[in-house]
Amino acid sequence: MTNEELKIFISAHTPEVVFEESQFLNTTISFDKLYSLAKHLRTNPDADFDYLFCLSGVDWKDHMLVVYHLTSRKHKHNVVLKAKITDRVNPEVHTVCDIWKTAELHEREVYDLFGIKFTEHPDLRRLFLDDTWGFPLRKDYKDDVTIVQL
Amino acid sequence: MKYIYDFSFLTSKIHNWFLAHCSSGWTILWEMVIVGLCAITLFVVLGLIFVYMERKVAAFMQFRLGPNRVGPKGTLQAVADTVKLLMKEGFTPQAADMFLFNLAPFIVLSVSMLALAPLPFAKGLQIYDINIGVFYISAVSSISVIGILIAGWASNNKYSLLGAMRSGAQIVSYELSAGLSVIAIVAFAGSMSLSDIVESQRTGWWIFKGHIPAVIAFVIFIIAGTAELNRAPFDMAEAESELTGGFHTEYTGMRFAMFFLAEYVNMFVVCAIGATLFLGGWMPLHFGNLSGFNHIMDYVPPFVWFFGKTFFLVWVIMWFRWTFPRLRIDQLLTLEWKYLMPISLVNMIIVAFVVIMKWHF
Amino acid sequence: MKFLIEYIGTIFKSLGSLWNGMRLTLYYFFHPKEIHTQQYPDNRDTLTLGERFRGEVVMPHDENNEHKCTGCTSCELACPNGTIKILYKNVVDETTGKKKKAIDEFVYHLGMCTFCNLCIIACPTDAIKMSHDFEHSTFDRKSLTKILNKPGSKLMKGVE
Amino acid sequence: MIDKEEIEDLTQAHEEDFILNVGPQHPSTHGVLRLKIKLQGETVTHIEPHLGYIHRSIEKMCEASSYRNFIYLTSRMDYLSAHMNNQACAMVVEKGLQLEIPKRAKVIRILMSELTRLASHQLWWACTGLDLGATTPFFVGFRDREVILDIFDETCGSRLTMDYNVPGGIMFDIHPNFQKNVHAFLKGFKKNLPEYHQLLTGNVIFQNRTKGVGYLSPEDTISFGCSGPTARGSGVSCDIRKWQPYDGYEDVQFNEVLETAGDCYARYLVRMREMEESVKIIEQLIDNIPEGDFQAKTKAVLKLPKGEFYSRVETARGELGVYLVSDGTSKPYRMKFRSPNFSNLSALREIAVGGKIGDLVANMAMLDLVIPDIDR
Repeated sequence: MTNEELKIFISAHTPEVVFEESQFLNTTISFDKLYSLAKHLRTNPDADFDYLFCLSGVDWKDHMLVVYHLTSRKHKHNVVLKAKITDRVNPEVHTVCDIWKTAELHEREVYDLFGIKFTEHPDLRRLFLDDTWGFPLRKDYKDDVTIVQL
Repeated sequence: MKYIYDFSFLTSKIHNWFLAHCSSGWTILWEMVIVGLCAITLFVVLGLIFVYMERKVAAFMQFRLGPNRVGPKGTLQAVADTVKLLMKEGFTPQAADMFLFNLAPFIVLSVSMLALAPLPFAKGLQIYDINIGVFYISAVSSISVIGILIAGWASNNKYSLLGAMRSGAQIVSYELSAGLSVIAIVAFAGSMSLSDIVESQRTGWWIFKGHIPAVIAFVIFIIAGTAELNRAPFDMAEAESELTGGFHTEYTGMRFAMFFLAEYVNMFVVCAIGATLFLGGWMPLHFGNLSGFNHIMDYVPPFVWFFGKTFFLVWVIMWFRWTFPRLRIDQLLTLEWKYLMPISLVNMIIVAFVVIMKWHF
Repeated sequence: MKFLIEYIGTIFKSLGSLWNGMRLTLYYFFHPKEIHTQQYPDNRDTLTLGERFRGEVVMPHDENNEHKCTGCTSCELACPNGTIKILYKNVVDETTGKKKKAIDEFVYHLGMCTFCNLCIIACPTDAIKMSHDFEHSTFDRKSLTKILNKPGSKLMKGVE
Repeated sequence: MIDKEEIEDLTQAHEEDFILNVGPQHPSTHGVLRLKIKLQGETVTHIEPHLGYIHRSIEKMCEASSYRNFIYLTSRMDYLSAHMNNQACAMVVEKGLQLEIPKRAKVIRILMSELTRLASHQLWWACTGLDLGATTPFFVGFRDREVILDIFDETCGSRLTMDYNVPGGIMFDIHPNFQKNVHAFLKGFKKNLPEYHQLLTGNVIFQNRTKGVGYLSPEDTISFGCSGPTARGSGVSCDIRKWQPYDGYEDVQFNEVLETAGDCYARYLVRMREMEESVKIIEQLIDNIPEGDFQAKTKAVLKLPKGEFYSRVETARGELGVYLVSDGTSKPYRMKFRSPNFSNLSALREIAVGGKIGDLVANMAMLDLVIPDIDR
């Protein structure tokens, strides 16, 4: 599918999305709608996004994003899903572990570095850092001991 | 000159000298002390030579030079390593079983020393000519597994335990085919005494005289011997890339050096037995009626023949080690129980048949 | 019977494959000329390094104890991990008599350097370059902080 | 430091459970990967990777350094594919600047990438031998790798972390001896490659250790996000050089190596044949390096427009993705490295549970994990 067709396809399932085209088709969506859309994109044979090649978090100070880069091996089209989370204190998004198995480690990494909780994740623990550490990739993270300002 | 070709002159001379100076009881005691000292010296010298040899052989097979800094051509490297190990702290882990942890290396070491007893090094040079020499050696060499099991268990380390258990399974299995292949030669020679077996090869070595069954027995003996030595490709007990160090993970300093030394002396013992049984021990290379050739061969002293053959087999085992990848534990046991064991059983029957029909030379 | 043939076939095939590998090690064992290792500390004199080899950052001085560093901090900005720090002093220009900024100390933290060559590229006057010295180990970490300009050195004439 | 869950985990463990810590210091984890494995005799029943022993937070460091500088931090991720890592970063900056790099730079980049791939695979082959208990392959592999490193040394100035890419091309032109040396290397390597097969591939012990071990189905491969030779061993086509050709790979003739068995031996064969393909690529290009500039003109201080950029390259271990979020300043707002080893590691549990300890080691060797790439 081309980007235009993808837009129609995604809007048909979840109308309240914001599209933006850069290198890929970016689809910003509220965090609570993400899981059903992801499932739809994976299971629908017309879309068939079977390969999650990147899962990252971005902190935009007023809101946080969890970015999913998806590609379909069969149809060779890409889409980027962005789950928008406005709650910085207790950010939550539903896990996509059961859709793409690779998400398990990637979500643990995002949890570790951003503190975004993935509900119903089978094994959500800190991956690199220990439990008392802050969330270093958040923009408001301060650490005077380890970070040396040059 | 005759001393080099027949050590019985020398030994009887010493014996008579002692008898002339003290009672027979003291004579035996003094002789035991001398023999013990000789054995320990041999032990240490062999250890040093083998360590140096292994490193050089490995280096040449891997287009390296090997040790070349300490002493001429690096010959003193092994000595330097020994001094280093002696100076190191002998560390015992807190959670280890102190007594057994310290005991294990001594068991392993003394067992490999015991196996030296019935080996005929040269004509008339044998510590104890026991009439069941072959049986004695296979009995004694299987005790070393107890030392390894104790070491693994007493270290209180999971890697050590795994290594020890692997070693147990491995040595118990491979004892069988090693024993069966030895029995083939015992059947040929009709004696269990090692000196008799050497004597029976005066006209030719068993590997030539015994047709194909002897060759098969030899190959099986070398494979099973390598496995009993816990050397690559059968180094399951150490398995550096799997179990870090296996049963000697926790050992340091001199106690580690004892395991190390025992491994090399065991290698010597196994290869010496192989040389004695299959390659004629100290017997020179003789071919049937070529009397001229045989006569030239007789000029080479027997102990040179013995050590030459042994070192050749040691080199072969080193060659294995530096070529092959390691087997997995279940494949190791498969190899024994599905291949070596049935083959050696069949081989033994063929040998018995050959012996009864007197087809061998 | 078929099983027996297969069984014996496997044995011979395996032995053949093992012999194949052993042949190679045997070949090298008897060809000790094909040594590929270098006898490192012994061959120090004959060691050849590529002309672009990145050993450490040095500042060449000429015979009048003059260097080319104007202290423009291009290298300091280019460095990814803050290896270079330039300290200034005020000097009086001999010809014009005006006060001028010049480098006091060119501090180089060798311990932090990743040898990425960015400072060398960034330098507009070619004042610094990479030397071929690669034996950096010392007993004291302090000696890894180096001051590259020699004491009493000056800016070379004609370099601005 | 033991975290809370771990204590709970251990207390919940049964009396007869045998829990073994493989790593962080272990000969076959190639660095500081720690695996907590549960054993039933020799059989592995559960694997849990514990990461973070070499976590340097390169992503955070990138946010503090300029667009020219951050490239060189990434050499330290997958240090065996240092050139490809740098290339991916340079590419993402070029994408942001909408900069077309000269043809010569592209060709040299490809040549260096393929040489890096060869060096990486040779080291992998060497270490595979070591992991499986054979020591001689280690030296055979390193013998040939040394020649490549000497070529890098001459042209780039360093051997492992070459730091040869800059946004807009490459740092300096190739050394005059480059082509001659590469030809000499190719000649020697083609002669030596049969030795690799002689020593390991055909060996019956090696085949027993790898054939049928660590099966990964194509569906799982995709779901676990595996890439590179790991995925291609399961018959999943995922070569970025073919899927999204970059830096002139579209003009090069080569085959994507695929094996369908999905076991360790298939992954081994993929890498062995990939070496041949790399040789083919180098042979095509080495005499046809176009003349011209090796670097496009760029400003002294780079500023990327606001937006998001993503570049993908095929490193020796799989797909490396660089996700850059720019807010219009001279520093990245957010960098994310989608490293191939991180995703490949997640498949380890799938393939190694149920095997022996020896299989675990073989599996790790065939996944070819580089730990700094996992931890970043």
